Parts: sequence; structure tokens; C-alpha cells
Amino acid sequence: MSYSPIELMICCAARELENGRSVAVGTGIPCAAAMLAQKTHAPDLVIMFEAGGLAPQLPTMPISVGDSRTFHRALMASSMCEIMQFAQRGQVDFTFLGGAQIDAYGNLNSTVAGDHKKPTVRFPGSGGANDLASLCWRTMVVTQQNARRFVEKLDFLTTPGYLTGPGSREEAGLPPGTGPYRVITDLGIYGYSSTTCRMQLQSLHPGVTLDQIRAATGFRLEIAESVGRTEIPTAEELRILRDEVDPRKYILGRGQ
Amino acid sequence: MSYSPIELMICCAARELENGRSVAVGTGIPCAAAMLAQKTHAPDLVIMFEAGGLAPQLPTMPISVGDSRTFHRALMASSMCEIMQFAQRGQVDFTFLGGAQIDAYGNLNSTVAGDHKKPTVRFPGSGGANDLASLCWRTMVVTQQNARRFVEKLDFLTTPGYLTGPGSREEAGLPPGTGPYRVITDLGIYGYSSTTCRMQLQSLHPGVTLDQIRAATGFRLEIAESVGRTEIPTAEELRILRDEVDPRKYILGRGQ
Amino acid sequence: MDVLSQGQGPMLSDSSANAQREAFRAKPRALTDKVTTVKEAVTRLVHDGDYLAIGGFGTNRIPAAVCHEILRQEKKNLRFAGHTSTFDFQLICAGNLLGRGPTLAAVDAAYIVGIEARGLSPHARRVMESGTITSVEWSNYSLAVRLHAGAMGVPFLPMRSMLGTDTFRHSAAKVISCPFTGEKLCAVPSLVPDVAAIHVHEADQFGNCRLRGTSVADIELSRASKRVIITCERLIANDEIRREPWLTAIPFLCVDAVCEVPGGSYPGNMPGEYFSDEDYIRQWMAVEKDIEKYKAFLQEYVYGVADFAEYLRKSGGADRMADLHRQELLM
Amino acid sequence: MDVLSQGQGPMLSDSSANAQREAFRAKPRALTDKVTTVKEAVTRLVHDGDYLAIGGFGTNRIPAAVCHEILRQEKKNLRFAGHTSTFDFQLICAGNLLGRGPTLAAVDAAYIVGIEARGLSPHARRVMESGTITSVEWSNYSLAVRLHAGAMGVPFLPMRSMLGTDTFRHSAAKVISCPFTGEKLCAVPSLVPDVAAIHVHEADQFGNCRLRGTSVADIELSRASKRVIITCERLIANDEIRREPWLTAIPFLCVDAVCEVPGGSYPGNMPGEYFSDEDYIRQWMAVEKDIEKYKAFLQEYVYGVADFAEYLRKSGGADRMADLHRQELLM
Repeated sequence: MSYSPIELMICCAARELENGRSVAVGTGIPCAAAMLAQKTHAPDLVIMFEAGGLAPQLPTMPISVGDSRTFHRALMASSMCEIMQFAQRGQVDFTFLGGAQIDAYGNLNSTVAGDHKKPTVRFPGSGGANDLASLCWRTMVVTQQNARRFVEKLDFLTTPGYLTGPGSREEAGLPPGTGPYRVITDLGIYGYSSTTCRMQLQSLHPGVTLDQIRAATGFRLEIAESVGRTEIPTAEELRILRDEVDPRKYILGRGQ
Repeated sequence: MSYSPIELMICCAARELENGRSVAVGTGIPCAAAMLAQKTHAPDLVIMFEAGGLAPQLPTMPISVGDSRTFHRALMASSMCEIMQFAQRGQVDFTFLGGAQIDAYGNLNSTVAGDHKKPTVRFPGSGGANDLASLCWRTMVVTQQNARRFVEKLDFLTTPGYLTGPGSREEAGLPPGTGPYRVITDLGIYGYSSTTCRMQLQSLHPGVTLDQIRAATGFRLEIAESVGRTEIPTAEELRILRDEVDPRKYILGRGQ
Repeated sequence: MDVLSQGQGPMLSDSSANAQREAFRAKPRALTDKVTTVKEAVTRLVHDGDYLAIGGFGTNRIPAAVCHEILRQEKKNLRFAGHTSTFDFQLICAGNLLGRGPTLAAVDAAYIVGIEARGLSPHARRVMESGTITSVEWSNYSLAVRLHAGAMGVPFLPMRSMLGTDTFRHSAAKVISCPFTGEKLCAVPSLVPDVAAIHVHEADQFGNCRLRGTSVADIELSRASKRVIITCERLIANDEIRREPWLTAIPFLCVDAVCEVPGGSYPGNMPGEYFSDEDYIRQWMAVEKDIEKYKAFLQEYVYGVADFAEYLRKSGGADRMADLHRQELLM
Repeated sequence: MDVLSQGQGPMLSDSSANAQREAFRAKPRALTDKVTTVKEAVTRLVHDGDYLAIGGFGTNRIPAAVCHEILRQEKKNLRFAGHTSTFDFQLICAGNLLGRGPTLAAVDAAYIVGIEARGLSPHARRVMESGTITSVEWSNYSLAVRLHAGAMGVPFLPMRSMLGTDTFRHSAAKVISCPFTGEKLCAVPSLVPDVAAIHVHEADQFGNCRLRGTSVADIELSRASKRVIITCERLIANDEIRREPWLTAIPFLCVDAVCEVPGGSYPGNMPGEYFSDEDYIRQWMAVEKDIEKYKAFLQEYVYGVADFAEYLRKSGGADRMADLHRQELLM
């Protein structure tokens, strides 16, 4: 059964989410992944939105992190402080982020291209990303991969990954035990080296070569002992994704 | 028309409350005074209770600062933090307090008689008194007066008056412009000297002599330039107090 | 950080935000049925030596059934948050100096012993004047701010009261100056109770709670505590919670046990349900005066009964509650 | 107080708690009728150079009518709280680089320019890339915590994000260590806006407000701001507020003006009332691409209309709102 790169990324992201855990998500692919996880292996996954939505029964894909869908039949429609305090207290296990640039330590730039005073491109800024990456236990990034996006040096470090490497999060004062966990792209799945805290290839998507990966990465990439092949989406995953999660192709349509 | 000492104290306290201001009150005499003020010269007086009641239409005298009466037909039933934050931001004009002991600077003791480790009497402690006296603009005390209560030195300084005198509140870090304003007893009405910050007799209740006052005061009392005679309760004040504010004599009964 | 001065009172609990995160990381996330008995909840969630906090406001919306069960199970050496604590503190003190417990070992004291305008509890006085209890002084708001710090997951918060008083000197607070404005502030450490008990109007089986009237400090308390026991006037369907999620005051993620206890705030007031039983509270304070009489009273009404329902039946039962309901509705 | 390191961004507002107290001391307490027009409210309460904050979440429950009126009255050199700010920021930016204003002078930037998944606003980009706007970086939560400090009446609060990043280096935050635990914390200064505008479902004539759905940071914002303009979908009787006072989200003491503006969040979503008009938002972003077309568009729909009601009529009117209502209800 054929599938799009976005469908594969969503399935890979969904598989990382454990049942009985909590995840702070935005709209788009992360939300689709959380919905898919709930409808497959993680029915007890608790979904949170930074605007205040807690454990909704999502009727459709939300368009905004604060729209009515994010608290549709929710268990609580609260506030930004409420959700962020759950994260600061240590009760949010996962979060999904994106960004214009990512470096080898999983640091993200979503603020500017070029100089901050007079940027060539002004992006939105941190939003809640800096907070969630600082406070949630495990940060996952889902993004398209290319050498302009996977860079040696960020134009601006908006959101903390492992900063400059081992111990630097703790040195900065960020809560111990937190940090980047996975990066899921259209080419592969990455973790982080426990010794260097640098991004490490763990799985190649079907048909993707190591050379392709290297060409799409602007920094020295670490390679895991045994690099696996990403499981393709099952027919059941695709059916749920297409029929139940995003029938209007709000997300799935983008790839095409 | 005859009146009891408590009725006089309530009327004196009520007259101090200005229309269009806010007051944080407890139960008992302060609450009766605020209700009387609302029914006479201060219909727009905003009554607050530290448990969260904001601008209730009090159907009867509350028994507890947190009981249902304190938010009966209120404009908001909120929380302790909500009410105290109003005070900390500078939006609460008056508060009424009592205590087992008061000194010349209006400092109050409601914690212990004797030694803190093994007291001869353990009183409740600060409750919200320390907070309200620190954060509201003007603190009023309504109490029976005698030499055991009006002392040179407190056993324990629970709640701040002018502490050790001019400038000491500011030096301690308390918000500028706050502090003791009036003391109303069964013998007279007191303010504070603008130069020494010490309690100053302003008005003698009918039939009370200066000697009686001095005998009932354990510290050197300052006397205002011109000491007045307290206006006795009007027939209208007494009627409202007896028929509308406390028909069950919950407070008014105490004096008898 | 520069500390200008500090109170001499001991810290009765740990304020480390990192340690709090480890404890909260382990709290379950899943929607599981948490409905149980007060007896089972107290057995499982309240341990000797725990730091305990009680919701409500002394004689209003208090989890009285949990206090009774703590006495019945003779829990020992609890540290206690004496925040707006009146009849609830009176109950906890019943476990001291009467041949059992001691239930109470130390108290962060903002308001204790007093029963508001009703006077002082004779036995709570006895306990607090015995020299056997460590007492650290605070104000009601400073304890609420300490719970708020725990709810936020930060180790301290600044505030503007307590300054310049013996209350500060007998607390564990510190004076700092604002890093932005230089204004002097009172820094109070976070309070993260081991266990809290809160009485609400309605809860679903997962622990999503609604309450009416003032919340006092229960929103902060429910977030700050490592373990939370909810007693409720009535269980409601989860669907009802989902119908208006903005009415949820305490979400399931904070809650470890849900116990349906109609009349659970008795003799305290429950907004919209029943008023406080003032005659009963007066009688309780009277019987406390004589230790032997008080022991017998506690034996009959607390230690000698199976649960709170039996206690209510012995204390006037349905007729009494019906009368208090009429009083509450001003009828 | 010991500061370990600090951001290099400027403070765009004053965090003195004592200065805030003086401003709030002057806020009226009495129950007065505050119902007025958006035009009068903005004339009286929004001044050139003010620090402005907008409630809601970008395209959800936003006071769009106030943003339009600020443009129509050509308010100048505002400082702005860019908190979860999407379509509202797009509106404010329309007052820059188009021959009027400049409306915007400086921004505390947590989320600006982007319209979430819809992409970046071409004109907001133009404004922010022009080098004419002072931009200080924050995160959404740190701005919410700054508002919370303002709501509490303290000059700063500690939190645990921002640390170690360029976001911190381009902010006005400071790193401190906890006076109790030594844990490193990010201290953020209070944010006390001169004026805030918040859209709610219901308000009475005195400014007591109710809302449904998430409150985002509007509880904090309404308490922290020196002046507050409320727009509401509908006015309700004060008696209705008094019937269930625990539903009051914003009390009258915080509010300076109440304006009834049905459809007031358009083209944004209003929970339970109408969904966001996605086609319209897309069109707006498209027309922004060409400056001349955008000028003409603004002339026709903002500068050339009397009020928000006329704007709504020109933008699809009752039929459009009825359709968005059906979308909101998933019909």
C-alpha cells in the first residue's frame, strides 16, 4: 500500500508516543501523530495544548493551538499557565517541535534568518517552544530534512536542545533529565548519542541511502552501531490516518 | 435612644469607611460596620473576604470568613490568592483587624502569650492579618481597651503596625503609604501622630474621661491638639443595625 | 542569591524543584477508575511522618471524613499545613495527648487553634501549649503563595507581607531584593505536601472535580501536592465533565483517590448543600474542656464507628442534614 | 540580589511594584455603568506611546474591534506584548510602513509574524524586517509569567525556561539562584501593560465577565493591566452574574470599559459561537503581498468604515456568521 513521506513521518512519530503518557502538541503533523497513537497503541495518551486544552476528544484536526477543537469534549479547558505549570512540575512526558534550523545538539531556531536587529527573515520566535523544550521530559522534532535546515551553526538559538553538549543543559539551570529525544524527518529517524549529545542516525527510511542523508545534513552526523530500516506504515495505520485522523487531508494534502 | 458599647463601636467604625472604596473584613464587628456603612453613607463600598468572597449581598452576618454568606449573590467567588493579590496590587483601601495585644505603633499580637516555644496561651497566629496589614492602604483596629491589651511591649509582633516608628515599614520593605489608620475601642477613637507614628487619642466616647483612658492604656498615649467627643449613634443607625444588619443579635448580643 | 535576612524557623518540607519533578514524573497519567473508600485511600496514601494539607477553609468545604480516618488509623508524627485551619486542625489535634498517636508532630502555623469568632479550641490549645509541637509561623497568604510555588514547580516565590515582624522571624522565609527594581521582598519556599485531602461538590471516577463557591487555596493545593485524596458530595459522569470542560477546577492528573462522601464537610458548611452545624461545633468545643469526657466522646463518635456515614447517623443523621440544608438556603 | 547573568534586551515597561500600586490605587472601585462604544473606549483609554496587550490566542477570542479602532484612530508608537499574537499582531502591523502611524514602535516578542500553520504574514514580516521596530525576545510562558507577576503585584517571578538560549540573551530576563535550594532560575520582570483589550462571551454593565473555553493568559492580563477594555458577544444582567459568582472570570474592579460587539473576534474563532474564517484569513494574507493592494484593502475595510459592525456587514455579514456558527458546531 503506497504512502506519502508525510504519512510515514506521522506514523514514525506516533509510534514513539507511549501509552499512559502525556504529550504537549501543536497543530499539524504532531497533532496527527498524537491522534494516530491514541487510535492505535496509546488510547490512554493525554494530549495537551499550550493554550489550555487538556485531554480533548479531537473531532477534527485543529487549525490553531487555541481553537475550539483543542478543548472539544476535553477534561479541562484551562490556561497557558496551567499547561506550562504541568510541564514545569514534571508531568508532561513528550513534546513535539519544529523550526527553521536545527543543529547537531538539537537546538532550534525559529526566530530569525540573518541578524536579529535587521533580519532577512523574521520567523515567529519561540512561541511556547522554548518553554516546552526546557520543561517537558522528552523533546521530539518532526521536520523536512535538508542541508539548509540541518546546520552546523544556527543563526539564532531560540529553543534549547543539548546546547553545547554534555552537562550544558544542567549547567544552564534547565531541569535535569530533560532534552532532545528523537528527530523524525522525511529521510530517517535520529536519536542522540548518550556520550556526545550529538544527533545520531538510528533508522533509514525505505529507499534512502546514507549518502542522501549526509548530503542533507550540514553538520557531522553520528551513526548508531546498527542503523535500522524504518518500518513502513501498516495498512491499518494508513486507514486510520486517512479515514479518521485527517479525512479532509488538511495535513496529508500538504505533501502533494 | 440608648445604645450598647458594641453598637457605638460599630457605628464609629462604619463612619470611617468611605463610599466607593474597598474593604477587606472578617466576621463580627468589622463585618457589621461594613454592612452598616453600605446601608447608610457608603452604598458603593466593596466588601471582600480573604477566603475569596468579592462584593456579596450579605443576607445575614457571616459566621466564618469562608462560609456561604460571604459570597451570597456576590460578583465573584474567587480564592485567597485572588483577594490578597488585589491587596498586593494596591486595590484594597481598608482592612479591619483585632488582636490580643496592641502597642503604641499599632503592632498587633495574635500568636502567643508568653514564650513562643511553650506559650501560656496559643492564639491562632497571623491568619490573614499580617498580609492585610502589610498590603491594604489603611488598617483599622476595633477592640476592647484595657491595660492588658494596650501594652508597652508585645509578647509577639504578629502583624505590622508602624513597627518601631517613622520609616520603619518602608525600611522593612513594606509597601509605602500603608499602615495603621484608626483604633476604635469602647472608650475612644485613636489615630496616629504623623511625626511619631504613635497612637494618638482623637475622640473620647460620651462619659469617658482622660483618666479612664490613661488607666486603660499600658503605653504613653499621645493626645491630639483638640480631642473631640464621639458622636453617639443616631436613631437611624441603631434601627438599621438592629433590624437589618444583626436582627439575630449575633454580634450585638455579645455586649450583654 | 543575596539574602538580606532570614527567619529562624525550620523548614518542615523540601523545596527542591528538581526533587519535586522526580516525584511528579511518577504520578500516573492514564484515565483509571480512582473511586475507593476513605479507609482504603488513607491506608494507601497517608503515611506516618507525612506532610499533610487539608483543603477548604476550616469549617467550610473540609474533607472531615479523611481527618476522622487519619485518627482511626492512628497515623503518627504528621507535619501539617496550618492554613485557614480551624475545625480540621481541631480534629487532627485529637490524636495528641489522649493516649494515641501522636498524630501531629509539627505545624506550619498561619491560622490554628482558633475556631474564628467561636473562640479557641481547648484541646488544640492544650496540644500547642504542651511544648511537644514544632511550630513555624506564617500568614494565610504566605502559605497560599508557598502552595502556589509548588503548583508552579518553582522552589520559591516573592511576596510583600511578613516583613518586619516576629511572624517573619519565626518563619523560614528570607528577605531578598528584586533583581530588577531593588525593592525588598519576602521570599517564601515552595510547599509540596506529601498528601492533601480536598472536599468538592462533584467529581468523576477519574478525579476531574468541580466546586461551587470560593476555592480558597485548593486550586494551588491540588497542583502542589504529591498525592491528592478527593472526597465529593456526589460522583458524576465523565460525560458531564466533558460537556463544559471550563468548569473543571481540579483535573484527573492531580488526583490519586476519589471517595463519595455525602455530607463530607459536616459539621462544616458546604456551599449550596448545607450550612455549618453551629450547635454541634459549640458542643464539641465544650466537651474538649474535660480530657476524660473528650476521650469518651472521641471513642463513641470517631474511634468507635466504622466510617463517616455511621458518624453522621449518630450525629443527627438525615433530619439534621435536612435542617442544615434549609439553613444553607436561608429558609 | 546576586545576578548570575542577564539578557541584553531593553525593558519596554516599568516593573516597579510600588509604582504599580500607585496606579492601581487610583482605579475606581464603585459599581458604575461602563458600557460604551469601542470608539469612545479607545479614544479615552489608548494613548500614543502606551504599552498595549491583546487578549485571546491570535485567531481565537480576540478583541478585533479594538485593533481596528486603534488603526482608525492612528494611535502612534505603541509598545506591544507579542504573546501568542498572530492575526491581532497582523492588524497592529497594518499601522506601519503604509503611510500612517507608525502604530507599532517596539514589541516583547514571544510569538509574532506567524499565523500558525497558515504561514507568515507578508506585511508583519515587512515591518519586523525593516529595522524600525525594537524587538525583545521572550517565550509564550515567560510573557504569561510576567503578566502573572503584574497580577500578583510583585516586581518579578522565577521560572525554569529561557535558560541557556539566544532567546534569553535577547530578553531582559536575569539568571538568579534560589535563596533556598541554590537551583538556577530565570527571573522575569513583571509586565504591567498601560492598556489591555480582551474579548469575552458575556459581561454585565459593570464589567463582570464570563468566558467559555480556554482563558489563555487573560485572567493574568486582566489583573495586571492599568486599564482594561472589554468587548463581549453580549451584555448580560448583573443578576445573572450574582446567581453563580464562581463563574466570574474577570471582576468589575479590573475593568474600565465594556463594549458589546457581536462577532467581535471575527475572523477569529469564538468558542461555542463561530469558528475562524479560514478563507478570509488566507485572502488577507494574500492581499498583504502587494503594498498598494493592501493599502486599498485597509482603506475599504478598516479606515473607510464607521465601526466593526459595518466591517462585518462588508465582510459577509449575517450569512457568513451563520455559516461559521455551523462550522463551530461541527454541523
